[in-house]
Amino acid sequence: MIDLPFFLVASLVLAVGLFAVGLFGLMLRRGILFQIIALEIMLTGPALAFVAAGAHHGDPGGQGMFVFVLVLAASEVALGLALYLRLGRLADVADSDSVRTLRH
Amino acid sequence: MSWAGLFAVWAGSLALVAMALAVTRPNVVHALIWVVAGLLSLAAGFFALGAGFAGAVQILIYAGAIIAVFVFVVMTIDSGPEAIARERGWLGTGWKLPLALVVLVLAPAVFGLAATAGPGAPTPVSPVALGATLFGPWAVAVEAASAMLIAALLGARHLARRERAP
Amino acid sequence: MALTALIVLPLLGGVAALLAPRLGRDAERWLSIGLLAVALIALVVAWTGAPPEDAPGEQWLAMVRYQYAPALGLQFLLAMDGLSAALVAVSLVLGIISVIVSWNIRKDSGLFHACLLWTVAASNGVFLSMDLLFFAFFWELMLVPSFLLISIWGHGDREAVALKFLVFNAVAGLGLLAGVFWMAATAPEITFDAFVFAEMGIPPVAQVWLLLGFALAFLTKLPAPPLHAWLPDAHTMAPTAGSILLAGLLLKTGAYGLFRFPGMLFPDGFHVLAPFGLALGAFGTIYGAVLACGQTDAKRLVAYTSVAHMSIVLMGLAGGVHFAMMGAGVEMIAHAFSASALFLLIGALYDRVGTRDLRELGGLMQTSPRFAAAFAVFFSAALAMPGTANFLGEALVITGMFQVNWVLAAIALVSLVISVVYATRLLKRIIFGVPSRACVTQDLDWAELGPIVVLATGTLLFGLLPQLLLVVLEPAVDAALAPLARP
Amino acid sequence: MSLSPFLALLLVPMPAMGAFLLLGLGPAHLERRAVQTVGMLGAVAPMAVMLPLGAYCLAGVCDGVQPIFDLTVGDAVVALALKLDPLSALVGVTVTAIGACVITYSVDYMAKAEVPDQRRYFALMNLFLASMLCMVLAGDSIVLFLGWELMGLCSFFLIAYHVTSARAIAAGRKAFLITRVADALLLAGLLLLFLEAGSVRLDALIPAGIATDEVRRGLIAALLLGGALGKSAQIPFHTWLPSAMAGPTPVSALLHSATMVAAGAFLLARFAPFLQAAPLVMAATAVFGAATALFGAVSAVFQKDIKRLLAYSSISQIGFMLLAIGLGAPEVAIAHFVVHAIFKSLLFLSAGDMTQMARGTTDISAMRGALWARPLAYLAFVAGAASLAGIPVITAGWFSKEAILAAAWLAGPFGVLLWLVAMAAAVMTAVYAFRPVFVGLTRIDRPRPTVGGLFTNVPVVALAIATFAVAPLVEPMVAFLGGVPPHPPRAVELLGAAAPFLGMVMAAALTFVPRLSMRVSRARRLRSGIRIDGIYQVTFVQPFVGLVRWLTGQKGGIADPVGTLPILGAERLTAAVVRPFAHDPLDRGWSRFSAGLVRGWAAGRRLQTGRARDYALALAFGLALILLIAWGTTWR
Repeated sequence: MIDLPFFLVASLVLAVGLFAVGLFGLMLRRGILFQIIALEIMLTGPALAFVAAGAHHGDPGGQGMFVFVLVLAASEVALGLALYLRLGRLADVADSDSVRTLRH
Repeated sequence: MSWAGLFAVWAGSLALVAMALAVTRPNVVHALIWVVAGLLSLAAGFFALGAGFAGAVQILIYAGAIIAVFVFVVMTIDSGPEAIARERGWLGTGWKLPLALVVLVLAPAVFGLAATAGPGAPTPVSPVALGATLFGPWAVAVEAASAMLIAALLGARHLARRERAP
Repeated sequence: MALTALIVLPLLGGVAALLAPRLGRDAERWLSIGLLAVALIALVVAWTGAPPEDAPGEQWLAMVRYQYAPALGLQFLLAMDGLSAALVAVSLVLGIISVIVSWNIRKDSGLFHACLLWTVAASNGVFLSMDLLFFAFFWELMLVPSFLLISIWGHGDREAVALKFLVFNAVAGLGLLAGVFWMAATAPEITFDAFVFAEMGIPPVAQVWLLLGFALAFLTKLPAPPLHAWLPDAHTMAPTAGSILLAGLLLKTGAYGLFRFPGMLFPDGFHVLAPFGLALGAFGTIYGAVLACGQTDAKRLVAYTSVAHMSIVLMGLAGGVHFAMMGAGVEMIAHAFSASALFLLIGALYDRVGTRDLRELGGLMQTSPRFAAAFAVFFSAALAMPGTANFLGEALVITGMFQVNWVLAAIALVSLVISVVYATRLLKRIIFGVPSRACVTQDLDWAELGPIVVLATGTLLFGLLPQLLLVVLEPAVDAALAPLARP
Repeated sequence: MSLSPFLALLLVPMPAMGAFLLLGLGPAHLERRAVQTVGMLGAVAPMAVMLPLGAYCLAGVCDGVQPIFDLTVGDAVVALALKLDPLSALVGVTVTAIGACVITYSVDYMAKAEVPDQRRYFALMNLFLASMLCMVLAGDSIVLFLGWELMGLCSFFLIAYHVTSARAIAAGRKAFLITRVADALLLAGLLLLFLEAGSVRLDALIPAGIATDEVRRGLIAALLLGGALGKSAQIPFHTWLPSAMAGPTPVSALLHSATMVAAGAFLLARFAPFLQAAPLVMAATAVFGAATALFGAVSAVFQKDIKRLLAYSSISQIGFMLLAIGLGAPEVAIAHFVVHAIFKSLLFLSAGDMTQMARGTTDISAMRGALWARPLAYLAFVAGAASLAGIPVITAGWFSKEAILAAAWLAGPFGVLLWLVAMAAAVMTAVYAFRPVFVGLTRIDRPRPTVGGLFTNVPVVALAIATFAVAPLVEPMVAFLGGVPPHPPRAVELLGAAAPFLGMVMAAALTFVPRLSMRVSRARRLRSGIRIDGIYQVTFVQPFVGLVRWLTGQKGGIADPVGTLPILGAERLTAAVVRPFAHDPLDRGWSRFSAGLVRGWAAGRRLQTGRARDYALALAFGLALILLIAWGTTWR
């Protein structure tokens, strides 16, 4: 089996953990805001993994990808919250279950 | 064993705990605060890994800007006591299956990766190298990313606008 | 060339007639009459033209052959001999008469005249084409316009009756089609030419089956008793013009088929099936005559007389003797005249009085003598009174029957006697007696009297001066009998 | 063609035919006077043409054939022609003469009818005259049969002249039907002869007929006899003549007594040489003749209606003619034909005139006192009756009847038996002849004597004179026809002479003795000709009507059974074939499969809840799965 440095392995495990926590949050919470937050948390998982790998290989690509993750997170939050606000105004509801159909 | 690596792992695990707590808080503000905490500890981990630019950007953009937007949005909604009570109500139910699935996801990752632990230390990557790659071979990707950001900007502005015109 | 005009002219004329009503009042009527007149001229031209040299017999007056797909053996072959010339002439004349008679039909008269012309065209096709594929095609084509004629302009429950007519004849047509295709398949190389089939030497057993198939189609159209059920209904419900065409043309195609093809293509089959034909004919004359006596509707009565007369034609054709065949040919023409005239009169009566029920008619002698005189003339024709062409036909058939078998002659004579019963019944109910309340107010006008005079001269002329007709039929009968080689 | 004298033959029937065409089918509108003149001309002109021809024939040149046209049918040559020979000349003259008389008489008789009816009457009478002349002058079988049948047609239309009376129409139809049966037999005979001879000319048919084998000759002769019996209303076919009296009197006078009815005798006389070659048929003719003579005479005695009496009388007299022909003496029969034509038409015309006086009823009792009421007509009737009964020496009837009786006597032992029957018939003839005469004598209150119009009296007087004038001519007539006048032994002749007087005495008894005249009027069965009419009705007419009603489905059955046979078969066939395929098993299988799909689809749709959380759940589940697989594979 190939050997990876401990920090990399640990970081990767933590990355998966972060992703899992985010996923758990997404599955658990019915509130749309919380789900958006959970999404953000999920994103930090890969960010960590990228940076750890970059660090392990000494390749700036890791941090580059981190920047892209960042950009993605930002645009995703913007749209998510905008939709949330609109949804709030239309159906004044915060619960994602009640928004079943696209018809609103 | 390098100390930097160790410190990075420690910071990462702190972030993991904070995020876990953020996810389970019924009160939105508390959740946001825990998220900020987690992000900051993660930034520390980046610094430990030698990814200085990443850490700085994490603090500035991620924790500062994105979560700040969250705070603004939270301010507009009434996260009063009944909202919290409602959240607590929803929390009570249905957490067994997600937890089981999360454990299912974690188990192979942890056991699979754990076996491969070995020596080695993170090598720091200077922002100069990063800048060279970003605006070197990755220039197209950066432009695409900026286009996406503009699109997100317009989308958010359009969606969040109050309908005035009928 | 003139022969093709005989078919193409009415066919295209039909299409033109469809559009003609727009041109002006009665445009389509004059168009039809004009076209049929031109067709008559074409017939005369073809008749008097030089006989074709490549024709396989000497009785052919004119012939047109155009191989448009030799590989598939498809060709357009028309040939005319004495009998087909006479029959085409009769059909054209009757066509003109039926146009004149239906002068007051207004309901989409464009289509009406189109159907008339198409029926004439199709029957001309049957009488002329010696290519069996085209023969079968025209045979089926005839049904469509007549079906339309009956179902649109007829009276009473005309749709059901028209359908019955169509189903009867179409299904029977399958026998003909089967025979044609079987022969085409077994021919040395694929062809539908009747002349080729004649020399092809079909095995006798096959000939019997083929003749059965052909006979099924021809006997239904003749009509012979078991297959005649469509005729009385079709006649009663058809409009006057329809009845004339039905009696004058369609019935003759069946007889023409039996005249032309059995002798020429299936001589052995003919010898085997002739006795059955004779028996069927004999039964038909008596059955038709007896049924005619019991009818209450005038047109049904005349329809059943048609069954009786055409069964006598069948006996003549199945006899295979010179006199009988000649008699059959003459009877065909005579019956065309007399039956069409009777239908015309009854139709005219129906238009005036609104009923064909014999029980309600009567007293025509007092109110319109000309009508009564016309009825009397064709009453004597229906009786086969000497001096009418009908008598000549039936006398010749009976002479032939004496040569074949005297019992058949006796049966034909009995049918002659029964003809008195139904003819006098028709006359008594319509002309004699006290004028019933449904009596006729105005007499025949010239539009109706013209056709009657034409038909009357036709009947009496060929009755008193028969050699006009016999000279024409002579070669055709000789040629038809040659292969049968019976004295 | 050479302008042979016989060309005139063609002219004989022409005027009558012309009159028919003009009156019958001509479109022009004619008034009463014009109709009558055309009718008269049509009748008289043929006589004018025929007389010179007759004279020409008398002058010796008497055997010519005038061809009309000929046509070839297969190998046989059909040559139509008219023929002049003593037989056709004599009969031709008689027919034209009688025709002229009757038609002139009918001008007056028909005066009251409206113009269209008169026009129809004269047209048909002229057509009849033309067709009779065609038959008489025919040189071949086709023209003969043409005339023969046309006469039948005219008789139908003339009997049914009173179109509104159902009885007249029924009588017409009956007459036409029965004569048509006889015509069918005649046609068969002529066609068989044609097949033998290959030509239609009489002078070719007769030798060819004689030349054939015994059986066929007998058959053809029998057929010809059948034809003759029918037209001449002899025994088996006689029922139509009495009912034919429904027609107007002139019609009965011309058609149903003098000319048409006797055509049968003429036909047999024309084919006499051929018949003599078939002895069996000759005997049959004689027997039929004698039987009919007797039966006719007996039935006539009991008649109450003068016209029916005269009808039965005609049947009886023609029976005499057939008897003569059967005994091999056709010339005598034709002589009797001529004489009978004269006195029978005289009787009819005078009776017609008397009925005019008795307001149209033709009942004998209505003739009471006719001597004073209508003297001229009555006297003419007496003259006719005398000739009918055969008063010796002075009347022509006696000579011709005596000749027949003589011929019967001379024909050997079998002949004598027939002579007896004939004698009985002769006596009976005298009885029925004089009964109406005596009724006429009975006195009634003094009616003013009236006299018919000019047109009525001229023909009646002419005929009356003829019955006496022709008497001496009978012998030469027989000679002219080529026969030898028979002379029986004196005693037989005296017996013949006595018969009429015996008859007169019996007639007087019957009329004047009340008891006897009562018996006469009550003999209904005999009066209706021992109900033969009823027998025919039951044996022939009712079964035929039953068959017609059954076949046309009026008696419950399906109409036109043979016609609907194929239809019923087809319906049953399609029902049997089509039913199993109505619910197609394959088709049902597919529809079930598709139903299953639809249910599955619906279930699938429930998965899409629309809630984000569930999708996250699915995402997680999928990720877990992948990682497990990844971990599993690396494990090895």
